Amino acid sequence: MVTTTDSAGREIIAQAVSVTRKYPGVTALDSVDFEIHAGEVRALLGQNGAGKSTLIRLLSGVDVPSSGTIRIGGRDLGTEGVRGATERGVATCYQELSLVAELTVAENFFLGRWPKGRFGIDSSAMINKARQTLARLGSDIDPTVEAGNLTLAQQQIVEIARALQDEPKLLILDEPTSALAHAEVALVLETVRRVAATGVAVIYVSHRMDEIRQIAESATIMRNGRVIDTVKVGESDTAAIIRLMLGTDPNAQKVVNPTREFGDVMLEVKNLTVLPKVTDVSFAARAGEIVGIAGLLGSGRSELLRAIAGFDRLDSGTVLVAGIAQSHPTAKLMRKAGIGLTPEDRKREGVLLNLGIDENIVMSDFAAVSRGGILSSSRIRKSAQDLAKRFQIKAHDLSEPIETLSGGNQQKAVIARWIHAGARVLLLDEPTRGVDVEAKGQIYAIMRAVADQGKTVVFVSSEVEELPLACDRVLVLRDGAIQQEFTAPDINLSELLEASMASHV
Amino acid sequence: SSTPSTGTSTGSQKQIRIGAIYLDSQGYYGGVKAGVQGAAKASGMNVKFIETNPGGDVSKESDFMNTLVSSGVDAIIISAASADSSVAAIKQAFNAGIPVICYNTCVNDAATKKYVSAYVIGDPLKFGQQLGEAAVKEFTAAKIDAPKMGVLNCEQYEVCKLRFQGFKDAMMKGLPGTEFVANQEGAEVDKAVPVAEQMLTANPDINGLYGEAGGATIGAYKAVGTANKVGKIFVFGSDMTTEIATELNKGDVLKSVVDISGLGVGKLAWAAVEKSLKGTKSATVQAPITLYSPAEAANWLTTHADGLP
Amino acid sequence: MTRLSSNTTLVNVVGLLGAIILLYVYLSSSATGFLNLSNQLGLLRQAALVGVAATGMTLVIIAGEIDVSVGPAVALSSVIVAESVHNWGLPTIVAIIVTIIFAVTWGAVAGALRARFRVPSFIATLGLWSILRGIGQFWTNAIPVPLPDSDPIMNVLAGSIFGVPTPAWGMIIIFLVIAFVARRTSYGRSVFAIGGNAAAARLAGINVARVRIILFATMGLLAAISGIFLAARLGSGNAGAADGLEFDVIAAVVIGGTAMSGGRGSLIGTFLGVIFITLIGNGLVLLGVNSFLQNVIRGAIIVAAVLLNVTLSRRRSSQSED
Amino acid sequence: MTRLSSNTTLVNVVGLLGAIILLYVYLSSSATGFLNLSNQLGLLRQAALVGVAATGMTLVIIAGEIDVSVGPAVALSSVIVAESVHNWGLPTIVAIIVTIIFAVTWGAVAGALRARFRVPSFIATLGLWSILRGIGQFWTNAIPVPLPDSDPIMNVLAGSIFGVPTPAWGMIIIFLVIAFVARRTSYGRSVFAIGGNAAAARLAGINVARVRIILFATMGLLAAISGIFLAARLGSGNAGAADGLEFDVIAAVVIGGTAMSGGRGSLIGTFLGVIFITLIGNGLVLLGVNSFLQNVIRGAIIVAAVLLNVTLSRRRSSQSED
Ligand SMILES: Nc1ncnc2c1ncn2[C@@H]1O[C@H](COP(=O)(O)OP(=O)(O)OP(=O)(O)O)[C@@H](O)[C@H]1O
Ligand SMILES: Nc1ncnc2c1ncn2[C@@H]1O[C@H](COP(=O)(O)OP(=O)(O)OP(=O)(O)O)[C@@H](O)[C@H]1O
Ligand SMILES: [Mg+2]
Ligand SMILES: [Mg+2]
Repeated sequence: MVTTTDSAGREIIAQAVSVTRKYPGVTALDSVDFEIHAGEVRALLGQNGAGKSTLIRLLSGVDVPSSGTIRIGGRDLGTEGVRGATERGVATCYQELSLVAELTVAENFFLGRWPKGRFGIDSSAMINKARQTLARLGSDIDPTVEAGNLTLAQQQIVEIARALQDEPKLLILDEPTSALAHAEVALVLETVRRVAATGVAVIYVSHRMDEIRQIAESATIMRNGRVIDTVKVGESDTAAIIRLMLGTDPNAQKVVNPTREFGDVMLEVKNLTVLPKVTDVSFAARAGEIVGIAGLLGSGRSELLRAIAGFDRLDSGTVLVAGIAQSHPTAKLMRKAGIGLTPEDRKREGVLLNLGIDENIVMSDFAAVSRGGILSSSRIRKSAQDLAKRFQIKAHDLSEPIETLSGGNQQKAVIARWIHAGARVLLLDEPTRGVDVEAKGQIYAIMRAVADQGKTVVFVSSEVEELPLACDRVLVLRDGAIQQEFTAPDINLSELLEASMASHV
Repeated sequence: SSTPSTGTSTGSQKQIRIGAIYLDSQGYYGGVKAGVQGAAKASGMNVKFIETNPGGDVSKESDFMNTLVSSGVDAIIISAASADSSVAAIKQAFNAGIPVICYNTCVNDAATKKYVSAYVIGDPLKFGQQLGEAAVKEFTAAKIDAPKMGVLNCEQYEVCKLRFQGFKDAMMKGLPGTEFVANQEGAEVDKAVPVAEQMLTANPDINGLYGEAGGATIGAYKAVGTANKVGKIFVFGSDMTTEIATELNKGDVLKSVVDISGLGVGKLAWAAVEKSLKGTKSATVQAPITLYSPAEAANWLTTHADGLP
Repeated sequence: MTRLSSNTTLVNVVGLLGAIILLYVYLSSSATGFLNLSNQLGLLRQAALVGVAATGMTLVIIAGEIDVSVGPAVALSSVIVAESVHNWGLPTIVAIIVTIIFAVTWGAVAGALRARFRVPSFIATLGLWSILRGIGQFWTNAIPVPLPDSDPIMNVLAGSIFGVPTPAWGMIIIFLVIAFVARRTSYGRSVFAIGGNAAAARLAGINVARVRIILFATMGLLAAISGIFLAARLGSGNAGAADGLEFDVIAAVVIGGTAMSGGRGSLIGTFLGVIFITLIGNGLVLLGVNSFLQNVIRGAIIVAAVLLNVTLSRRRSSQSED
Repeated sequence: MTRLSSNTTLVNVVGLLGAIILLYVYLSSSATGFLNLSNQLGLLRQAALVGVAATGMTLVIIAGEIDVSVGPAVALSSVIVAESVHNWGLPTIVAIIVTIIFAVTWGAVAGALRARFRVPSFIATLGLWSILRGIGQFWTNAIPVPLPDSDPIMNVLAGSIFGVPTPAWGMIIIFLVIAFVARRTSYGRSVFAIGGNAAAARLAGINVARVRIILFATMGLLAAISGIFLAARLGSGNAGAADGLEFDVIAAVVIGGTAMSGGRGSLIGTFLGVIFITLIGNGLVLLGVNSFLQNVIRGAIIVAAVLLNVTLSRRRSSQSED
């Protein structure tokens, strides 16, 4: 007989029994045992590539184990797939956003199971139900607009609402907040709490410890495809959990050294406008300085960086690099002037998955690794190896495709690209998004090392708590302009948050 | 000073609209077009041509016919794409009271009698036959009584099948030992050249090549040159062009070419149009089929200096 | 519901309508015989050959796929129906069913190659293009296969109903059906979902492979219908017919505003696209434009129309680079 | 560096080599004259027409684009060079330069339509296909434009150098140059980068638009070269020549293992693909197979080859769904 309750008498909703999942070359899951009960909020923790998303894909029927069994509601899921899991009450928000941009919100709500009326799909029922469910989450998103016209945060909320609409027994959220700002995060957490209170089991994946402390009662920690331990969140301190995740001691994170000498002004932005989001931004950053930019999602930080790097057209304003003005910056001009931008969406805009790690690093300046217009293998190898060493990119062969690297190491390669190009100003847009604790620390260190060589770093992050760890100065972008400025060591989290949100509260 | 045409005053002539359907995009139809338009101009009438080229496709031909008929043209000249499948289209024009003049190709005999007011015929059977007879003569003179023949065909068009029929019949009659050892498609010259080369490779004992159309002819004599068999393999070709006439003039590979002058057919077609506008049917008009030997090539070149066949 | 990309579609529909009206104004004054009732009905008949296949092609392109085998598929269908009657002696109605079964089967095979074996649809249908044309020509020796003169069903298919050509009725009905399918059925919405984001569609439990197979099987069905109409009209099956039809069909769909990148498109746009290119073809002939020059103009018009579409719709959507 | 998807490429190259060897073994025993030196040289000459354009097409497809205008581009190039000599009386060398300038220009225009105005390359080149064919036919009235018999340059181009046909030399040199460009120049690597992820390539500072324009301009250049060789060989410029060449060129590239989805491919694969389909064509003719049946076989082979490629490369890479 299969057990369907735990010792406390709570029903077991979903179970993985010695499950292994092998992909060519990797064992993503290695005889994993896992179970979750009704009404429980379980955090799933682990470094990038630990196997969290893989476990989730198996539980939701997207993928099948190489060996072992998945039981949902006490029965083997077998090959019933997504539909089978859905029928038994599993609802999932995947790590990659899975809305169809060209369909309306309401249609996305009922993706694949549109309600039938007398004349085909019953659209008014669809729209009403979607509106109701969204309202329950306190959202007033219009169900008749195309999903592609929503902001990322709104899309995330639509996904969560969609998962909740048919009262699931198990709700799985894979990094639902990695793209969200604080106000929206609070909304999501509140929703999770409410849902759990009705007896729904929740699996919650996140790299943010503070969120986990707020909602999860227990946490399952994974490492290298294995379940290491399941602990009560209330009884374990963060350092202990991180130790379990890493398998080693976490190096204590140092707050920025306040007494620094900076060089000349390297980057100066004057009255920059990129309609509609950025209306009037001015600031200056010096050589050797790391300047953070805080702001809510949609406050226009990405637009600001893209405009400075010449990818978006300025509506007005000037950008000066090392004192030389560029009133009509183009990507080519700004690259020549020494500006490098790493985009926020690493997978879609950062890495070239079909090229080698070495080429991903040197592609920003092929001329530097050429002889007489012809690429030189030895120069490419040398440049790539130097940077890989400096940036601690873990790879045994740099000519392997970059898709073999973990997210954090991919991000390091993208940053290294601009060091290779000799950039004097690095604009880093969310370089730590979806990156594990260890890699985050390394990225801070890289930023510091780069700054110490006399370069300027502009660091955009939605995880406000990391700004004080890395920045000499933090600017707050709100309503299209810089509203406030904090200088290390007086960068205070709550003040930062307050400044970001002021007009919204 | 041509005779004034009937029913039109010299001052403001009524415009006559003629639909012209060319079978496909071969140069031959350029000759027909020049012939018919030249003759129309010479007649002094105010003629406007509405022309189309269905590329040998009966479905397009049917569409075009539909358009021509419903726009009420005064007459239609056509080289029909198919003996049977073009009947519906021609019948449609007939029913609308528009005279149809076939040239080059037409529909089957029964339908031609019923619906077509004139047929400028270049009988493909005879076309092939005359060349076949020339080939018999040539082989007999060379004392080859059982020649092995290769064919470069254009058999996606029905008319080419008939050309081959005529050629084959004449050869089998004159030299019953004749054997056709290879038959491959090569209507366009760029395809015909390599195909002919390969044919000679696969059948090194071939004595003669028959090109069913202009491109095929060029392919055949070029392949003989490449294979270094000049003087050993005879080529018999169809359709004169500047290139073919120049080659024929040399006389060592290309032995004879059969041709129906496009210009000539065009002139005859226009004559038939003029007649039909007056309401007379002219039934079949034989377009002269001309067989050219090397000796006559130079003359062709001078009379066709502009290259139009 | 589904005010699908309503702005772009509207701009496109209005633009095409405008262009069609301008063409009508221009052609009625300069092309003799253009406004004749018989020419107008003939226009509808011509539009049907392109239009029937264009309905299915719209869905195919919305799903992010392409089918370049339309022309040979129509030609071979006309051969099958004629052979069934002429050589196998089947009753017409059975011959029609046989033709449909064959065409749906090869369409489904192409779909399965795409869906199950991930052969890009361009390649799968390019192969089919060569195979189907070859089969038809080899089978018939490129000689038309005659249909009996007096077949009543074929006569209806070749003729008119209430004065409107039967193929035009066929086209209009198919447009209405496919437009309904596209907007109001799960299958239709799945096509949009797959074209917009196939991975998301799969995660939502949509059977992506099945939808793709049905898409191409439908193309087979529509080719069979067109082929049967064509055979009825010509009184024979022709292996060489409908040459280059795929060009016109794809052109009509993209002129109608369906995006080659998938996810966006409308049947009403395609309908106007079909009318537009049929008008252009008709007008060029009636104006007496040199037939070779017509190719030049048609090529230029399709590029210009798509250029306009892309530019207009870009202005309204976010500047997603690729 | 850049052992690009080395496993897949290797499997593909080995597989194609195996197939080519099998074809050689089979054809030498069953097709009379196959192994003749003259047939082997003829093979090379034929391969050149497909091969020259296939080099550029490989880069185009790696960049995630397509060019379907190859056939008409080659034909019009042959017309331009012949007209330049025959009607305008230009010296041969000038005629060649003029032809190249024209072809590069129309290629660059197609590229600009794609790069600057986001017209999908399939549509832009489909339009070009119709336009170029129409221009050639309109200009020449579809009548071949003869070249003078005794032109020394044309004779060299039509003949052989050291016993090997000149076009074959041309093809080999172009393959070496393009293979070098693809692997060892920043332009070549940019092509791979754009095909892999155009947005990322742009943000990494690659001038995506310029690369795309150059890609299509190169296709123009190669079409001009093929057209000039063709004119030399046929002794005339033919507006109707190279019909369906795009089919063979695309087939050779995808048989050679280049992915239609972009980002992956190799020139060595394409070279073997060109040899493979030339052998098939040659063998079918030598074996005396019915020419209509040849279409069927060629269509089936391209689908089968791509099916095999896709299946093999999928087994080795991660199961990325789309
Ligand atoms: N489809 C796949 N094909 C091949 N390898 C895969 C596939 N999916 C996951 N992997 C590999 O399996 C391992 C576990 O991946 P998984 O996505 O489960 O990690 P994760 O814990 O969710 O990481 P993250 O925090 O970055 O989301 C990784 O090494 C990953 O590269
Ligand atoms: N062209 C676009 N297409 C799709 N999404 C976009 C586009 N531009 C911006 N976004 C998304 O909209 C959200 C808000 O826009 P924006 O980038 O201006 O704000 P931000 O303050 O930089 O946000 P973030 O905190 O994500 O960096 C971002 O998460 C971004 O990913
Ligand atoms: Mg994950
Ligand atoms: Mg951003």
